[in-house]
Amino acid sequence: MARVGVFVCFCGANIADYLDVPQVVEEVKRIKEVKYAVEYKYMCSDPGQGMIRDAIITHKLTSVVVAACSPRMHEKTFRKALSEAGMNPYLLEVANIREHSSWVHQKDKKAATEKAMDLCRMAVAKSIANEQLHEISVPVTKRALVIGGGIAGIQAALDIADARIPVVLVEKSPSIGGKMAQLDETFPTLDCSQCILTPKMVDVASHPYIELIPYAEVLELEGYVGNYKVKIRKKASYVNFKTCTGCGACWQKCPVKVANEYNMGLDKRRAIYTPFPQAVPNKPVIDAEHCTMLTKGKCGICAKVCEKGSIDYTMQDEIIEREIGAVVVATGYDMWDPKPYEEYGVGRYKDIITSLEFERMVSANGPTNGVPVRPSDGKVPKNVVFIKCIGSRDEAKGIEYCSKICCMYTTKHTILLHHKVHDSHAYVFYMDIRAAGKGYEEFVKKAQVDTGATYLRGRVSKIYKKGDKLMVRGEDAQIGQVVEVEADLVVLATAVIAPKDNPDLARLLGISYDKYGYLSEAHPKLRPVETAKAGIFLAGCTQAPKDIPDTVSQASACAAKVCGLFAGDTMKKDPMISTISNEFCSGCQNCVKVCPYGAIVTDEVPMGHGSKELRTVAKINEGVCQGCGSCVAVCRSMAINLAGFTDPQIINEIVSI
Amino acid sequence: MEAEVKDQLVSIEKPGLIAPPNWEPVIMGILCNWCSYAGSDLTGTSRIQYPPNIRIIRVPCSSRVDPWFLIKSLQTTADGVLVSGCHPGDCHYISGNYYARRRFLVTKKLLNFVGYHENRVQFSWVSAAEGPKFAKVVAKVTDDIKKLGPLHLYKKENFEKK
Amino acid sequence: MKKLTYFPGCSAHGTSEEFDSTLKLVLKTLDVVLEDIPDWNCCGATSAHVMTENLAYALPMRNLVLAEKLENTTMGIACASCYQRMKVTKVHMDENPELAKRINSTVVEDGTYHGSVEIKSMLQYAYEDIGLETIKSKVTKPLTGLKVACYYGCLLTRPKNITHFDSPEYPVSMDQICEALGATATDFDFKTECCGASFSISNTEVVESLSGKILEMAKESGAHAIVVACPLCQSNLDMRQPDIEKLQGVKYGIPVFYFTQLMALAFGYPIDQLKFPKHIIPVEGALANIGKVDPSAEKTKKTTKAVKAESEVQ
Amino acid sequence: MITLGTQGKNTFLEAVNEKSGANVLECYQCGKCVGTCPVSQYMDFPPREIMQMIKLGLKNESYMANSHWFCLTCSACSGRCPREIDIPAVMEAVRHLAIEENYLNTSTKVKEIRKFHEIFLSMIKRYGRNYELRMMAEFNIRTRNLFKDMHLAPKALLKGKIPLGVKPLKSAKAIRRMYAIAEKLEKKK
Repeated sequence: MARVGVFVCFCGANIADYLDVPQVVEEVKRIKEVKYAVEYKYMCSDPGQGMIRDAIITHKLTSVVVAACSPRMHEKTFRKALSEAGMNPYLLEVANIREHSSWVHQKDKKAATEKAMDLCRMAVAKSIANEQLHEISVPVTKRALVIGGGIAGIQAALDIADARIPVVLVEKSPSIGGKMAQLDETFPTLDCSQCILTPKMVDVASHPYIELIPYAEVLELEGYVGNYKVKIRKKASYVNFKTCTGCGACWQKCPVKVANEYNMGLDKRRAIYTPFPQAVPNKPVIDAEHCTMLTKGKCGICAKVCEKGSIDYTMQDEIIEREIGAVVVATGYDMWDPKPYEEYGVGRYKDIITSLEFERMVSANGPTNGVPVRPSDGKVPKNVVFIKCIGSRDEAKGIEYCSKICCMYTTKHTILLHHKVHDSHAYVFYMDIRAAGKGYEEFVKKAQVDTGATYLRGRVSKIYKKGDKLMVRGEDAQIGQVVEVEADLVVLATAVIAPKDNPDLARLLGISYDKYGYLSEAHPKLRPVETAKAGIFLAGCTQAPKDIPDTVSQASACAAKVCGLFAGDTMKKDPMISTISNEFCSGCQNCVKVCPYGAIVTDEVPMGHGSKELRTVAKINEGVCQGCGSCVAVCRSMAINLAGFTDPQIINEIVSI
Repeated sequence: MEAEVKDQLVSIEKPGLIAPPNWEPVIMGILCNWCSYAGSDLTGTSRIQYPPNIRIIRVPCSSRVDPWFLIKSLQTTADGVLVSGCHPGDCHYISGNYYARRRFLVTKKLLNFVGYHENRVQFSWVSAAEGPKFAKVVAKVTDDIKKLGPLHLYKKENFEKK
Repeated sequence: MKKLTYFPGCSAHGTSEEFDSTLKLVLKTLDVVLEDIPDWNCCGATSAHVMTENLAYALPMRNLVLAEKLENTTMGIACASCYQRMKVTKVHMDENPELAKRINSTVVEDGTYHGSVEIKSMLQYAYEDIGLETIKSKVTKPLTGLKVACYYGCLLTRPKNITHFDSPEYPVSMDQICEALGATATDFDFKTECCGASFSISNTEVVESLSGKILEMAKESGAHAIVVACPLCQSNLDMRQPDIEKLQGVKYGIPVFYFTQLMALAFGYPIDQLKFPKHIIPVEGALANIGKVDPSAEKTKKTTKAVKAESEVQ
Repeated sequence: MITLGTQGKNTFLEAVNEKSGANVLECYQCGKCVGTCPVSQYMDFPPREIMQMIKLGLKNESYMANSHWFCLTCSACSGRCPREIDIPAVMEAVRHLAIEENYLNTSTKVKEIRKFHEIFLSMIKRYGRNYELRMMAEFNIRTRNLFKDMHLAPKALLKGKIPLGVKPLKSAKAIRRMYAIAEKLEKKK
């Protein structure tokens, strides 16, 4: 026989003012299972919890109902109180008489009281069917996978590794460093990007807890939080990294020249190459697409000149597996291709370049040794026009959103231009200046006042060629006049877009992405680094456009999350998950189909006791099940139930009023 | 066939025709924990008032809602049922609310066929941020059910007997 | 032998008679027979749509209805403004049957509108239905050495969602046709800038400044002549050129050809059939370049090739 | 100075949106249209400003502006608009509304433009086709500017650029009927 205790809360005046609490208690007492009912000012307070603890013991209660605020508020608090009294915490039910009654029916005390009574009846009825539940603990593999070796991936990897947790860092290109390694100086402090990044890159390579796997990609992820297994393809580098010393003889001799991605194709690299001098690891790889030895079987010079004999043209891609407990995705971003801007003559005029190309030009280790030049004739430009929002905030040609960083990097570029070419003049066409950030507005002021960049408010309408100049026409809305700037060089602040292979990655990881291809966080405000899938976290621009400070903070946040996840040897998990009884399961496997997490697998059990014949039944993977209950509703034979929300519990609620 | 269905419809909805004075309907609100229940909490915290007829049951996800629950409610205690979940695409459990939606449409057809008025059971999307919307939805449903009249004139006594 | 419904437009019998007649020559060579819309009326360009919505649709509507009486599936239109008015009407009618019914009621005696006839500008027809290869094959006197700036104006490629032809910013169809004829198309930036069109009578100073800019850029691009596919553009650039020269104090002397005139020329028709005397700006100077191979031509050719590549990419 | 907040609902905005099928509210004032528009420097208010005026519900100002009369409907602006707003349609809507509600911009330029279009339409009404020479003549007479373009005339006529006659339509009355019905439709609205 069930013995229920009901504890009704005044919540100060919040509940007591709008419904008649004592009357509720009286009404509840009339339910025959209720052996004890009492009201109190603040049930969540320590004395309040004390009342509950005492009552449990003195009245030998079998379940407890607290009628107070929303369970989303204090369920945990009261569960704690129960377990302190030696009672299974899951024998608690909360009747939400504040959010669902006193606060929303303030003009009708009678109705509110009635409703409160019903809510209590429902809670009581449900609690009668409650069962003892115990937190599930799943073992954890304390190793993290970080996908992407940009600043986000580097930061996350270092922070996790510093907590003595092993990290596997997978980078698709031959070196880590990402976009930040291509930058010259960074806003708003103008400190040298390379100088602050390269030490971190070296740390990654030398860190005892980091396994760096460059020139590789993730193929497959299976398992569940704490117990993932990942397949990684190591692309053939045709160079034996163990023996290679990175002396550079090979790429100095290599006869094949290819456009250099690192310098945005502004100069050439060889077919065997390291992306850039400070590359980590500083070992070359052979670009199989262009190497004549691999394509035509002719050449082989690099093998000849390599003293260590590290070149191996027969090398194949290699698939490796790792056991991991958590994943940090940090695949960064791509730059939008401005080709659709036909009215600007993009693609027809050499002297229209993108901001990343400009960045490479002004960069000390860039193709032009830090001096911006006109690609058409190699002259140093005097008048440079910077155009913002190329692709950003442009539904017609690009994407709707604001790329967030263009305002600032363009400001930086005007200043860099001034530093490199003193007698130059920068014109900036903008729609808005978005300089929200520490020291950002001051930085813009610096550009406008100290270096005298001319800001014109308007979107450029057309660019056409006149002699060797580019005429840039647009409205300056401040004076309401159409202006034309005679430019030597035009720099387009192209939009930040999601990496094009993000959707594929999201599919293989089992996480969701938005219409732009950015990976989706679990909650836009309160869970910005988690994904909806437990144990997978997001760092940097792969989630949305960000500047470096934001990226680094998010990466560290991911690290904190991973460390938290790995705090114990096992992981505690909410017991409110599905359970299947083999007796009733007919093996129709509807549940297998509907489970959003693939948490249900099939299993073979004997037909009957001792019988050799086997039949198929469904089996829940406790670690994976998130407890949505989809399977329960589709189960024809009612073999499945969802702990905490069983059919008896809910039916009790329904019939109780 | 047509005629039969009509008859059934009348016979089941008939009790509704004799609504006692100051009768108030009971509406069973089955809400998913992550969106609609949170939304209803928000309605409370923002003190938005709505009719007191709804009795709320919390389920983890709208896909947990078994047609049985709707039928049972209408059979025993409720004059109408509101099921509410996350907006399509926002399901906390990735795709649960899609299952819920399909299942609900079928259930509705069935209930219709056996003669329940289509407004007896209703479905809505309410996100955790849509406090005001939840109030609106409840107001509308309550209004619809009031128009339809009672299904049960005996539920209170019924409970006492238990 | 192909058949094509033909809407000449008012100016075909007036200011752009040379367009009309050379077009017929060219199509004769290309074995296309034109069938005039019986008793067609003015499409209302460029005034009807300015003053009233209904007439703006009604006038073209009548022609569309009459055009459907002929079997042909396609109607070719010489004048760009007529082309645009008709196409706009067709598109809007097909999108909005309600409106179509209302407008049809104004011309109901002439028949009912079904929207069965496809509308193309003559440029589009030459480019899509006849094709560069066929055109090339008919060339007997290639225009080698002649550098032309192809000027499309506003109406042939804009608005994109109406015309669905070539690029609204940097079209290349006419350039490619001219290159098929052996001429060299220059990298000309004002291909689709407006010449002032409908203001040619009511607001001449606007026309003069706009057309002036176009002439300037054409010269800039190193062209001997401008090629057009629109009577309004032609008369604005040709007839007004002396005034513009006076206004700006520069001597352009750039003749403005209809692309059909150049085609006819390349197809080997004798000069005296090409109505050159109708031009205000004498053409002889420009035509003198034909046959002359000038070194820079090669370079420009490359650039336009590059441009073609671009356009094909998109 | 303009006082805002005195009028209630912005019915002008609604009217323009309804007639043009565009949504003026989408305009975020980037000004790309202004730099694009070939005639913006002749307008009292360039397109961007007209859009803002519509948003603010400045009906009179928008109607009396010469902008919508100068718009050539060349569609360059809409082709480049980042929000794909059909600006020519908006201009046309404002113009048509202004005509329907008889707002008359009295500046000579607009008067001339308007006169030209009226003559043009009357030509079609009379002949079913356009009669260029006569049109020019009438235009010059009506705008009291007899010798406008006269220096072109001899040359043009001589070269047969402008024909002396026009081949009128067989069923010119079909056109007249069309005019009648169309005008009726206008009134109905």
